[in-house]
Amino acid sequence: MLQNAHPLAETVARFVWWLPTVPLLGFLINGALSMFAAAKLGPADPSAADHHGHSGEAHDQPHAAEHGAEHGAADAGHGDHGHVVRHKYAPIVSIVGPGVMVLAFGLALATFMAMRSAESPAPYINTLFSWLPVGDLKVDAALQLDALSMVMVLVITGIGMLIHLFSVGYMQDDPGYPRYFAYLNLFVFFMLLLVLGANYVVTFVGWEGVGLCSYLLIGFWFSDKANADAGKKAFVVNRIGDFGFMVAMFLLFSHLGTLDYAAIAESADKLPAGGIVVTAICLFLFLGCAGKSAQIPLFVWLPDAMAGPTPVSALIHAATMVTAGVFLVARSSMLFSLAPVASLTVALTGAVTALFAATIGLKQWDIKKVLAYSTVSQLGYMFVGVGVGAYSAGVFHLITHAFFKALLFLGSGSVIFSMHRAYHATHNHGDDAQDMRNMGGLKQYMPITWGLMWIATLAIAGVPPFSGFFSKDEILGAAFARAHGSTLADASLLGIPGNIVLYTVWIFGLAAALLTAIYMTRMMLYTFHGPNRTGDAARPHLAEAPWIMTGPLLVLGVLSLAGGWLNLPEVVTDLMPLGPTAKLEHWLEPVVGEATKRVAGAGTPVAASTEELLIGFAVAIAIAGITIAVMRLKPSALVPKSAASPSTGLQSVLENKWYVDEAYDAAIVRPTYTFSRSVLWTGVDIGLIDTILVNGSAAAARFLGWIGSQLQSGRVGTYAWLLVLGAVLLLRAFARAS
Amino acid sequence: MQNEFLPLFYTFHFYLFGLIALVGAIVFVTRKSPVAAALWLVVVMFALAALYVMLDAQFVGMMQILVYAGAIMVVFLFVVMLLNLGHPSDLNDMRGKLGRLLAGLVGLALVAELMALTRSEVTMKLVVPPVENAAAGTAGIIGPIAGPLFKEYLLAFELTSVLLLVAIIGAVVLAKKRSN
Amino acid sequence: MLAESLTLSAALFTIGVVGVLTRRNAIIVFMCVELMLNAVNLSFVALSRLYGATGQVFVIFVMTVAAAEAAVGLAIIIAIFRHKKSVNLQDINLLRG
Amino acid sequence: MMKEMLASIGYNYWILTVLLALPIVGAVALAFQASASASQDALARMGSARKLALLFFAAECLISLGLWWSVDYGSPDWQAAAAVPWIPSWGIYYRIGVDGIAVVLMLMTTCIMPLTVLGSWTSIREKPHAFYALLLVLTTGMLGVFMSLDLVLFYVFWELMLIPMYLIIGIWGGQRRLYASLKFFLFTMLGSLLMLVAILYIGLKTADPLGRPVFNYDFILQSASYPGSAALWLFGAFFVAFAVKVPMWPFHTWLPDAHVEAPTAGSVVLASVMLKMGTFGFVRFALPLFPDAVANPMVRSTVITLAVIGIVYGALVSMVQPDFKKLVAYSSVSHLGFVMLGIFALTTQSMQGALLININHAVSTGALFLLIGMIYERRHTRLLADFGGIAKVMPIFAVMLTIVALSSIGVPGTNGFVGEFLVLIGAFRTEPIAATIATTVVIFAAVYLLWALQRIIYNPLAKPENAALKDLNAREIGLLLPFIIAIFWLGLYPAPILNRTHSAATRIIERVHGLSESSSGSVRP
Repeated sequence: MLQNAHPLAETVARFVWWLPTVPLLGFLINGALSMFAAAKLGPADPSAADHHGHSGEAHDQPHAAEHGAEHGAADAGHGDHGHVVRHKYAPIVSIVGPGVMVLAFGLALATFMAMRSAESPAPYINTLFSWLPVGDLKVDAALQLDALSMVMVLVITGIGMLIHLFSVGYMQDDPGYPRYFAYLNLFVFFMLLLVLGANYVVTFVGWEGVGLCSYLLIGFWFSDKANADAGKKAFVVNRIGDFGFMVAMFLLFSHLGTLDYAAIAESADKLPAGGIVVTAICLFLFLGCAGKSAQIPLFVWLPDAMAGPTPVSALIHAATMVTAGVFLVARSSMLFSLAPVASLTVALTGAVTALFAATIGLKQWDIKKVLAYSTVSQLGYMFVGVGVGAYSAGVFHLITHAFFKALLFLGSGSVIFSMHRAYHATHNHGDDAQDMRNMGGLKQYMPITWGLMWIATLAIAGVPPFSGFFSKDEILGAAFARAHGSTLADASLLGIPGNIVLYTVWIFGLAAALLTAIYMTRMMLYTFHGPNRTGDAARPHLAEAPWIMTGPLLVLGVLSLAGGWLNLPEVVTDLMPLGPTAKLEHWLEPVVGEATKRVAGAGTPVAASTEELLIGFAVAIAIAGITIAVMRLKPSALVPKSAASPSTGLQSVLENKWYVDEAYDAAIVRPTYTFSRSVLWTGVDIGLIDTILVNGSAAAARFLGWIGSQLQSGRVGTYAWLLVLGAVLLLRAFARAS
Repeated sequence: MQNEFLPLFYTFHFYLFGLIALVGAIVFVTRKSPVAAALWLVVVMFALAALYVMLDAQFVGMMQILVYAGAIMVVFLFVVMLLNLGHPSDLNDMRGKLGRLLAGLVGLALVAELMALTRSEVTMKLVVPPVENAAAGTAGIIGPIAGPLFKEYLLAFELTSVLLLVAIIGAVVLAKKRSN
Repeated sequence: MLAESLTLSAALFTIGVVGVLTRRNAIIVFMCVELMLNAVNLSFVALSRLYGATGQVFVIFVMTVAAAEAAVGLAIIIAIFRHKKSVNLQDINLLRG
Repeated sequence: MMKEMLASIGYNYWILTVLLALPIVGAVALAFQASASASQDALARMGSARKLALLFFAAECLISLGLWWSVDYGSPDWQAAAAVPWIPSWGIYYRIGVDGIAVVLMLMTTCIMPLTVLGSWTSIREKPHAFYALLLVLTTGMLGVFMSLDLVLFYVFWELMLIPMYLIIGIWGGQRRLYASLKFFLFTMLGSLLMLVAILYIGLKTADPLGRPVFNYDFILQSASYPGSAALWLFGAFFVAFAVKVPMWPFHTWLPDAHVEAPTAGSVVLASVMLKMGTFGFVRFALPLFPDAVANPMVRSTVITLAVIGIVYGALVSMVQPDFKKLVAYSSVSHLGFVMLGIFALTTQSMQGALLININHAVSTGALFLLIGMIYERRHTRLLADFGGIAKVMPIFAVMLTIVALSSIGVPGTNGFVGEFLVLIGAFRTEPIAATIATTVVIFAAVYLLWALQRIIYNPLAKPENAALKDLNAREIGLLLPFIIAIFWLGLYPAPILNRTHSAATRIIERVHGLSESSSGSVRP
């Protein structure tokens, strides 16, 4: 009904369901190729193999597989020098894998054009079929195309396409090549489903699906227990979040009777603003977001997730999946804007996470770990944005972050690729290709990567005119503005007035910005500047990665540089006419505009002069951070990892990530296992139920039987006595009765 | 029954045979030797047979002498002789004092209860009007027994024959010497 | 004479019972059982004066059973004696399995 | 169209009886074949027995498929019904009929049985004829339970199902098979004897005008009334019988033992079908017969508490199991807890979800047991610690295991999700706290299954015994494919099943609400 009347119904947008379907087809093709390559069917009678010994073939296969997989673990720095054999289906996969992404991106662009010309604020809903029709619960398999999902689709397909292309080079020698692309395509499918879902349930399908793909890709080189552990950890921690998501859905359904975004947007007002129900819904939703987007207390999985291939870290654990939480808050802005307490929680959690992760980032040696903590920190910024009700600012940072963090990750991937190749060529298996202490001075060997990564670093540090400056500044500005006057400032979180909370958030944000500038500069200095520490033998083998990898880097470099153009603030456009003001904010207006207004309330906007002051302050902090790092850190004083002495004091606390993993393990994981094993299993199940109740009743029956059997002495005399006694008693009873 | 002396005569003999039976029984239980016990039991049987006759059950009385005294008890004696159970060790088969005391108590309890029951109201209630014995004269002594035996209880009667057959075979099989 | 007969019957029965309980010689115990059967027979006969001849029919059945029982029982005693060289009940506990 | 075609051959008139009779015929045929082939060697006997068994199971499956179309699911009357006097003086009839719930469960049964034969294709070498004959008899028992409309007939089928399973575990089982089979038998017997007493009480209480007892389900539904607390006691008797079978905590300890010792086919049937008898019993008998007892807040909160304990408890204990089969067995306790929660939450969503979980659990757990059987045949161990890294040597197995495990975890897109989601979203309306606690299991389920998955197919391929393992063969892949298809079909498009069970499920809820409102009126819709 709605979809017929919608102006988009006649355009290319009606093929929106092809968007996720195309990557799904890619997954099916690549998955099938992977299976075909692996298929070596077993004997008709499996147990017969035991009796006939091992055939020669049976020996061959695992050997080859083992060799191949170990080679695949090269990324983790444990490369084996063997003959590089490309997968036999690699050419087809190289076409199919990135090809579907190109198609999807093209379709996304076309849809975007159609949407721009249609200029309809109402979301376009494309219902495919009725999925769960039960009583008054109607869940359709439906896709929703609106401003927010369109932006996300463009980011996912665009960045996804670049990363797929990069992967062609990065993963070229991996024996699991088709499997890799199958997983990657599947991830894109689920991610598109997540952002396109027209109700919470379809979003949840994508939500869990991306978690699944993340699990599979983190554990891609599963032969290493650490990788498999990391994958499992990611999935389980995400599931804790999913618990929150599910409970939020149950609450929504039992109070509003629907799970469709459109219907909820209409009826959300029925829930009393600031009431316990809507607050509970939002807090539970945020638990889900915290899991997916690695916020305190559920951030622990993301650093471990770096065990996956580096392009995966770029796509899933930096650019797209981890930002799903931010997307979900923005998507649920109609609810969050009604729950100031929940919004304050979101903002505060984001700010604390941003600062906390930044401190850890200061002392990491693994280049990917630095970036991982930087991602956690930046996600914190985004949550500050959506938490203070500046939804478009949060999404804006999401986009720019996708640009520069993807660039950073792919750049680091390039570096690792080069490092690994150098070690591989020199038969060096001991040194870690990801440790910055083994790098240094790479500028002269990989100038393009060096330049592009500096762009990204300046962007993330918030130096104008790079993209990160605009988005980060907008978030901090919004936090400051909300503290001055909004529904949030009027509310209170655990007895603390909202405006104090918001000022705290703003200060934390600034502090985190300083730390960000420091640790990113540190990373750049240690990696690219100073003397080279790779080793004399390996040094001549260091070189720039092939063009299939550098090409996507260039594109991302341009985006990181110019991404700010998407949403120029008024203060800037006043100074110089770079382009239209607040494009993204206007674009997202139909989705989050109302909620933003509701949060901002009647608060007075911050004066332009104050705003200029704030911007100046932020820029000063970024520059100060970079300066501090350049002044204090001496790359020339570093020694290679193998020669480094263990760190002490606060430094070791930071290096060990504040011992959060260990604390969780001791406080939650191990007690749960111990409780399950000793109390529930051996205590209740085996002890109480089986031994006492089940076997106990059997023993009681046996005991009664034993008593009975003792009467059967076999002595006729005893029987006679008993018989007579019985007769006497019977007669007695009879006589008494008569 | 018309003769007025008869009741006295009858009563005297009834008590006499009753006394014989009672004394015979007590002596029987207290004998150590199985042979003596068996012979005293025969005395009891005979006394009972006399009582049966006096209770108008002449046929049963005859059967008592023929079957019990004549057949069963002879078999007992025969077995006692066959097994040659005359050893002094076998003779002392009484239980200990405690056993005897308890047995006596149980016996007293039993007899008391039986007496109580014979005089209780239940037995009185059980009394149904006596069937007229008019036919007794014409049917003779055997007739009243043979009638029910071959009419109502024919099946049971036939079954006793099977029982006896089984008993014969059983006795033969059990008493047969194993060849091994 | 009914009351006297029943009393005698009860007395004889009890004597039989006491015999069974106090003696250990299997044959004497057996004979005590016969005495108990006779006591019951006496009740039957005495009561048949009241209720008709059916009681006597039962006496005949009892006698038949007693005869059968004596035959089988004595055969068993012979078999046991062959095996154990004793008819003392204390020595006989084959039933115990 | 299909419906008219089936009607033209009078399908509904004969189908149920034929479904009951065909397996018995098959069992007899196997017995004849066994005596005819006594002189052959073991391999030939195995070959002939499994082929004949498969033939009968396939035929059973094929003819049962018509029920999918032939039955009028919206109708409040029993479909394909029949009634023939059996012991008329006792009011006992051969009275059968189905509704949407029964049809779906019956189709599930008939479709899984041929697959269990394929699953034990090479593993049953001893007395193959007896094994397959018992499976066939078991099928009759199970189908009979689903279609009985006479309480005594129901009881007969209920017990008929017990004996073959006892023998299957006791003869073809593992090391401690005697302990396990006896435990299984005694647990089940304990409950069903109580149920028999209750059935007799009901039958005698509901006498017809001639004073004869009545065991007719419909008649009892309409006219039975129980004095005082009798309904509670009767419900209690039925409850124990069904709760043992489900199994609900704390009646569950027979299940891990039975599963661990049973042969693969036994485990599959046990998990996939027999556990559903308990939940089906609740839906068909315990709820409609004693709505007052069910609506009693005390009773309901007790049952729901037990269900939630079972859900969490099963998941937690699963986490620490060293044996894969035991792990799956405890996860069954958890899954079936969801079914109980769904049934007793008494909302349309939760009830429908519970019925869906019945099927999902059959698919996922059945497939898991088959997969365990496949590696057990190769390695003769089920201890997780004995495996590791076999994704390298058995990639297809790894893919299958991953898909099935994900479905058991309840990842959206697979069947596991839809059932759990419906149960929880429905239960949340009436029992928010219980539903929230139950939701935590999404975390534990991921922990125990992923950890098991990791220890089997991931991690280094460290053990030399594992390096020589061969991947699945064509039969095994073919056997698993239907499960994989079902996993995605049910996960993505469960509407056909939901539509078929909808009217029956609604009727039960309405009955409980309708009858209870007159007495208590406290239950929210």
